[in-house]
Amino acid sequence: MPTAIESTFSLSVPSSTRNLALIREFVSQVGAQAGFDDSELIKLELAVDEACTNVIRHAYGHDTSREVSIKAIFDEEELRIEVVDNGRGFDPELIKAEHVRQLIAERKAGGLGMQLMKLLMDEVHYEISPGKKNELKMVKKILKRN
Amino acid sequence: MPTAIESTFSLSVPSSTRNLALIREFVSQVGAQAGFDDSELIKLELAVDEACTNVIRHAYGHDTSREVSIKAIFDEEELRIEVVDNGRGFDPELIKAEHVRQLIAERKAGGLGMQLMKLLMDEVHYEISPGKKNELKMVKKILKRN
Amino acid sequence: MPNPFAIHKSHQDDIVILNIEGYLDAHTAPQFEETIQAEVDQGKVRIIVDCEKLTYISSAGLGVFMGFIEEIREQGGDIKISGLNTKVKQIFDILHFDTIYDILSDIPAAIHRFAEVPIRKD
Amino acid sequence: MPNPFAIHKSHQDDIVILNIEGYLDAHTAPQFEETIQAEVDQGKVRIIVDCEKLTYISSAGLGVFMGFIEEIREQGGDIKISGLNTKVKQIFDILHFDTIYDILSDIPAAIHRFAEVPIRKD
Ligand SMILES: Nc1ncnc2c1ncn2[C@@H]1O[C@H](COP(=O)(O)OP(=O)(O)O)[C@@H](O)[C@H]1O
Ligand SMILES: Nc1ncnc2c1ncn2[C@@H]1O[C@H](COP(=O)(O)OP(=O)(O)O)[C@@H](O)[C@H]1O
Repeated sequence: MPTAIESTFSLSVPSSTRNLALIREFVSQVGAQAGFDDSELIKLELAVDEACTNVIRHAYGHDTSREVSIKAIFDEEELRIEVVDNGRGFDPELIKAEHVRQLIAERKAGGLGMQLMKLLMDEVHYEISPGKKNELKMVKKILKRN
Repeated sequence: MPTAIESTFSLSVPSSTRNLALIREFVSQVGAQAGFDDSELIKLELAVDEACTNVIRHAYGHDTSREVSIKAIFDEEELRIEVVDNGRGFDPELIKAEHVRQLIAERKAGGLGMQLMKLLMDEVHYEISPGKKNELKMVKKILKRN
Repeated sequence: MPNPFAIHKSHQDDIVILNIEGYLDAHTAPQFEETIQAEVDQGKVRIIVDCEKLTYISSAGLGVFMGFIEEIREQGGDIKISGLNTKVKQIFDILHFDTIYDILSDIPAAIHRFAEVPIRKD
Repeated sequence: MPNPFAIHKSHQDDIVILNIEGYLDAHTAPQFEETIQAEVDQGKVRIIVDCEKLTYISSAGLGVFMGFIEEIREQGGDIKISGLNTKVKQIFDILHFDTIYDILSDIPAAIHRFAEVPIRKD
């Protein structure tokens, strides 16, 4: 007997930054159905944008013939987002978060994506099998307002 | 040697009319990338909305545990849309288009969906295998402006 | 999510003006249908549907116009449609709704049409 | 598709004002980067980025602010940020950008800040 009804949404698009707007719209509409308010929705959009931007840039190196897939599943308690690629993979343990001030001193214009995901979501978890299936799972709890 | 590069997008959502807005946004953004202008985009949105509304209402009888899938593929010449369900199916040959005036006289508030799809798209084609896979393929040519 | 569809009601003498806003599809059409039903139930059958803020309509929305028009005209009323933007008007035009419904540029024109042609016969 | 991102440029004395509009993500950030680069190349290093019409920013957009700030400050200039709406300001706040950049409510306040604090040191 299922106790919670899950709603599942999925989107696949060519690996190009021009599709980030569609990805954010997808996340925003699913997030709104899940019960998040406007200020939470922009955070969800941002976390998923960062995840997909990394796939487009790093996993696939801007090869637009590849595909980015996003799955979003929610029930009453939480929204889970899964971003899947079959690109080159990496070891997330090796990426150390540097403070913005330090990045600026090193004249870096990047290095915030994974930090943001962790700040914005309640759980962020990678499962990497380079060239096969690299999966990023993120969870955001739905806070009941009453 | 491929002569034309295809871009493929797919979206799956629970079978509920509340997801029609997301479906239209998906079609609109893909259609814009394919090169359609605003007045063509609303027609594309409408054709796909009608197709998905029929799946939600007729194929699945508003059972929101089912899934509606839309695939959109474009190259330089055309945009193809495929709407897939595994619901009860029907024989599209048996559906005869009635004029709005006649529908009104019969006090019907429906019967325009399939007519609209045919008016809005260049090709509309059903492949029905009830309970297994019912597929609606629609094509819209991309007119070159120069 | 901002409310995707809203209806604002006002009056001009015995004419009911319904300003509809947002999109009218299979999800939002039932709300529109209930609103018109409530008016008809009260015998209010002179109705202007102002679509200035309507961004989209599908056959489910058009169906609401179709389902009531015979009954309303039999009762001596009519539905006049006003304010359609170019994009949405295209959809009405594809199905030749203008041969069945009075479609006017704005609310004053629709009120004026009610004075001239209380019930469209065709 | 309406242009998702646009930049309008104006001047106030030796200050360049860039009004950015739409969303600033990995797709549109390169356009913003080129615009700032062009100003810096001409020695214009007193820059206000007005974000009143900015609807969204990701780390790719924030990166443009980060990549130029050291060089601009070394040359005696600064980037002041104005007009952030509440939603977008949240994103700057999460990363504590306000500890590094002067963030003002509107363009006049940003101009005023340039007079008071030509270069923010922290
Ligand atoms: N999906 C991915 N595939 C491969 N490498 C990745 C992926 N995501 C992140 N990385 C690696 O982790 C680094 C840090 O990522 P991030 O914190 O998002 O900052 P940025 O993308 O700006 O460098 C990237 O530079 C890249 O080397
Ligand atoms: N995907 C579908 N699955 C099952 N039956 C369908 C499907 N699409 C259309 N039909 C049948 O065709 C009829 C006509 O559809 P349509 O022209 O869209 O008008 P309406 O949906 O308003 O009845 C429907 O009433 C239904 O019986």
